[in-house]
Amino acid sequence: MISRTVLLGLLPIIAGIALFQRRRLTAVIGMGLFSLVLTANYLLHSAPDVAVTEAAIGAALVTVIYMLAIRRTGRLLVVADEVPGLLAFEGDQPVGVEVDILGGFARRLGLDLSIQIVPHQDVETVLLRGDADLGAGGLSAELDARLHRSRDHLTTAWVRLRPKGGTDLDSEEIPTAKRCEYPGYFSDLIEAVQRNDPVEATLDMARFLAVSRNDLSSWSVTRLLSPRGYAFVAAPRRKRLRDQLTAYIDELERSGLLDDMIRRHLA
Amino acid sequence: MILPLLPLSHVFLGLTAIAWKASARATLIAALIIDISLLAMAFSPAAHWLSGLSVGGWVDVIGIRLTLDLLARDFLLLTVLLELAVVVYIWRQHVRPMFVILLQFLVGSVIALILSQDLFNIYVILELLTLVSFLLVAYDRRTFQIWASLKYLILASLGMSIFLLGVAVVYANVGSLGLAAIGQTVIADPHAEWIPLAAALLVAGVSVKAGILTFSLWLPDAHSTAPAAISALLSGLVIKMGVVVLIRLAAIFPLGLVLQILGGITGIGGAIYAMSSRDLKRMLAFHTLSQMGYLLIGMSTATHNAANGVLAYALAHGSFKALLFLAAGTAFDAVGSTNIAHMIHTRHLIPLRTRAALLLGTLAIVGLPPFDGYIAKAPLLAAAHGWANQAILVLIGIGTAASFLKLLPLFKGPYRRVGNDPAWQSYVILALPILLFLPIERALFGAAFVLPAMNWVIAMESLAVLGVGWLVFRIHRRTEARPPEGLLRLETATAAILLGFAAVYALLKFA
Amino acid sequence: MRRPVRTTLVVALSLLVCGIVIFDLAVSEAPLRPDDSVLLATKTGASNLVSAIYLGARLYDTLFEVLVFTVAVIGVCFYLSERPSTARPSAIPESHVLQASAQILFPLILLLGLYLTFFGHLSPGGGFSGGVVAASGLLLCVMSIGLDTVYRRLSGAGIERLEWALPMLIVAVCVLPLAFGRSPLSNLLPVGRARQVFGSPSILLLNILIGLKVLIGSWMVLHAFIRHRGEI
Amino acid sequence: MGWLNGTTIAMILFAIGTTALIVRRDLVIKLLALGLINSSGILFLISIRFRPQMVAPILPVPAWVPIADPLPQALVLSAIVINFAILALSLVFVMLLVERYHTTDCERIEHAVDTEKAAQESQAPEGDSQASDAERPHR
Repeated sequence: MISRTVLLGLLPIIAGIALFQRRRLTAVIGMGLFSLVLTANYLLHSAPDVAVTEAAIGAALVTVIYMLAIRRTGRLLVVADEVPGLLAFEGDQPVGVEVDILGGFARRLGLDLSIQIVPHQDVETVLLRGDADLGAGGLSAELDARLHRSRDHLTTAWVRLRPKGGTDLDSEEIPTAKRCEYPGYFSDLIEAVQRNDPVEATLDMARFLAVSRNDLSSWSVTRLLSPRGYAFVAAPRRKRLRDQLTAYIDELERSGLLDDMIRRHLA
Repeated sequence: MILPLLPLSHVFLGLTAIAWKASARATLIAALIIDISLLAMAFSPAAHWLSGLSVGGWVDVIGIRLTLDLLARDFLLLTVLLELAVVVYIWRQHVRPMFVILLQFLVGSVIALILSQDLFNIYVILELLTLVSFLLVAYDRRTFQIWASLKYLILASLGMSIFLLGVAVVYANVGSLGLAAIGQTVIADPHAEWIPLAAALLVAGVSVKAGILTFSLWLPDAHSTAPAAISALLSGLVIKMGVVVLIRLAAIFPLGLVLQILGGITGIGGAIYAMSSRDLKRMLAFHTLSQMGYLLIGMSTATHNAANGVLAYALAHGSFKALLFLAAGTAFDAVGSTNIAHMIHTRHLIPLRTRAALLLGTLAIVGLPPFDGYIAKAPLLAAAHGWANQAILVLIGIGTAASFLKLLPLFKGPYRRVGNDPAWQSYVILALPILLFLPIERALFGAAFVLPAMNWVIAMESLAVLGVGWLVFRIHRRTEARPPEGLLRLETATAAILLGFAAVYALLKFA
Repeated sequence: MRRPVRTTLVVALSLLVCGIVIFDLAVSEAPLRPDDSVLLATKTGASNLVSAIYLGARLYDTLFEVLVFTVAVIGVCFYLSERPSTARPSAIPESHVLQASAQILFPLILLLGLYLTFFGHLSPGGGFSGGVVAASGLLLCVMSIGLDTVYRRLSGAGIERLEWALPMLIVAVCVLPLAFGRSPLSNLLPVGRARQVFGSPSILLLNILIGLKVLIGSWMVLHAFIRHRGEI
Repeated sequence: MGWLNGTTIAMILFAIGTTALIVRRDLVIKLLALGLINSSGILFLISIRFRPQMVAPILPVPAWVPIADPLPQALVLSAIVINFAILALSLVFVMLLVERYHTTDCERIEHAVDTEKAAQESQAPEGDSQASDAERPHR
């Protein structure tokens, strides 16, 4: 009687804990454990046939299938827009300084690196929604206070690109630019410049270098003051991740690997 | 005695086809032969010989009982009709054998369900039906099909576990799962404490499968994204299986008020969504919901004629909805879209027979007098008592007319012969019941049943509804108001099922 | 709607549904009918009453359940087969401890599966659990000697055809009594002495067929999942 | 502790399952929750007419000892297998979705499906290309 009560009471506890786990693998294992306890309950309810079937199917087969289907390792989900040199896709492979840093960092944590391309303007929103762990792709401005900014890995400056003949801004207004600004994906901007569409944009150095491979004679180019550093940004409540990343970048710098990476991709 | 053979023959055929990799056409021919002999058996004068003790002659309390009653015959007719039409429709297409095999399983489980008189047997067959239609919806493997299909499976499975809870409550109080035994227990003590809970669980569970708002919010996505032949089967046949179970439950439990309210919500809600949808297949899917309203209102009226009217309308709806879906599929092949505006723009590219089929289906569904939509609706209108029922029926009619009037420009000229219409024979098969519904009904339900359709008051009422529908259509065309699509999301749909259960329970317990 | 509000509402709704059932649940105190069960036991010859119902009085249900399982296997194979698989040399990472223990456990588990299948009508168990247990034995085998070796021995059109032919055979066994003038889905073979392995031959036959079918079916499902491992 | 019986626990499990099914956004966890809901139905069916002194329905049982009702137990065997079938198939479909969208987050998938559908409706229907915007953001 007492054992039956205890085993019954255990069920909701295990199920509640298992289903509200952050990691899927833990949840699957928790539900496997739940199935085992359920089997014991069936035995105590004088239903040995059901117990045998539940043990074979619910506890063994189902758990095995889940374990086979889901990825063993977790994922480090990074959102970024493409920045040639820092983080860009060549075919299917991401390459760049930030990719190297993040790849090594993910390997250290034992995670798979998964990069998702979103427009630069949306990185902040995606992170605040909690849909990704890290933001990258030439982030140099101050972002929302709830996000955690890692240390810089490279210094940069901002460049303002305007079609010639437009209204000129006062130089006083220039430092108010808070971040890179351009419409949509960076690849769209490149296409627009190639088509000679009159677009306005505020760009960081890496993006500007990529854009300047095209003919910029019909644009006026202004270099903004206040050099900044490129950094990564961690989602709210991922402060520890940020600290680990900062420590990792420190380490790279000390060992000279960071300089190697920069030379390899940006020389 | 040999009743279990009816579903098992289809199942056996499906298994044979997969084991020996039979070609699709050979399987289809064998299926048709089986169907014809099934029909002959079911409608032969010796049919009473078929029903008997429970399957296998086991103890009655534990065993499973099957019967071939009027309801089963009616739906058997619908099943064979739709299978025939779909087989003809896909005959010229290149279909993989897997499609045909799943089709056999689908038909087999449908036949098993309409014969079944046992609650748990119904549960198992409904699950089989869910799984098979789940696989069929995503047959083309487009991602939105896969997502619609997965949503369907999750919601249907939640519904079925609610149904299972209901089965448990019934069994704990009756000690048997046979519908007859349950009915006797309920009649012996109609105010027993367990009845509201059991009825609410069973009704909520099966409503998820039956296309009833707010339980079946998966339906528009699944039915509008599936391939045309599958949509026709799902909307014409599979959704009716939930209705079959509801009819059987309504014969046991006092569900009048619940069915009336659910019918009102389903019919009017479906019509409102249909009015503002711009895609033909999506509109048809929403109309599957709105037409369920007719069936529910009919079920809530506990008269003999209303009960027959429900069966007749299910048959009629199956035929014209399948016709519309099949024609929409051909039209999609011709113009590459089912967006209504686009279809109207490129109407000269749609084959003539397909346009004729769309026209016939439209006329039938809006309830124009000589067609089967009207003939089947008439007994329901005549039997509906109380202003509420009448009002709901009229409102559904207006909504249906208002949304289908959008299609009218599709039937204007030019009439040129374009391309060939590969599947026109299937239209003929489905057009037969639409045009010849009166004799079919007379043969099935007797002469008294067709009288309301001859009544000129009811005919005038239907025409008036059409007229009002036209007005509503003109007014609605100018507004841009659209009902929220967010309701159809997975989370909302899940919550709606739970909320619906609580509401049904409250109605049964306190009203 | 904001997230906390939504979560609270959902919890309240779930609790409402749960509360309705808990507080309105009425169960009649009428006694069960054990006579029926005992009668059933003599009619089928199975002393495990659950088996007697599962493969006797409600064989019709079980038939559809076998079909559900078959449809699941069809679906898994159909939807996973036409996709490129994650080609990995060895499907499951093996450690030596695991390998050694798998070799010892494999025959034991297979034996357990056989026992469950063959004594399903006398003691807890039956074809379904027996088949699944044997399939998990095969999984252990995969861990110890690798997928490719097992797959080479257990693949080919023959196995697959057997998977589809077995439910046909089960349906046929159920319908066969018709040939002897009895109603379908009744006992095919005469009942023997109680509490003997061959005391209820029809149930034993069905258990063996179902066990074999489920073994092959689960193996096909497992194999499909092993090949497409770790994709979520 | 009379209230702590199988049916109560089963319904609590049901509530936990539905909560997780709605609140959690990960599809795999949704499927686990669905499995929990189905299991709760099974536990409910097993325990609804169970009394503590009952023994397993395997003969021989002395005449004076009450037997646990074998019928629900037989029914439940079917239900367990059905749950397995549902799980295996839905997991396959989740795999297909993940292959396409590289996420198991339900809201993101719904969003991607919606945009894909909208793109399909707006694009000129002649080109029946399956490539769409949804492919792009994920690598």
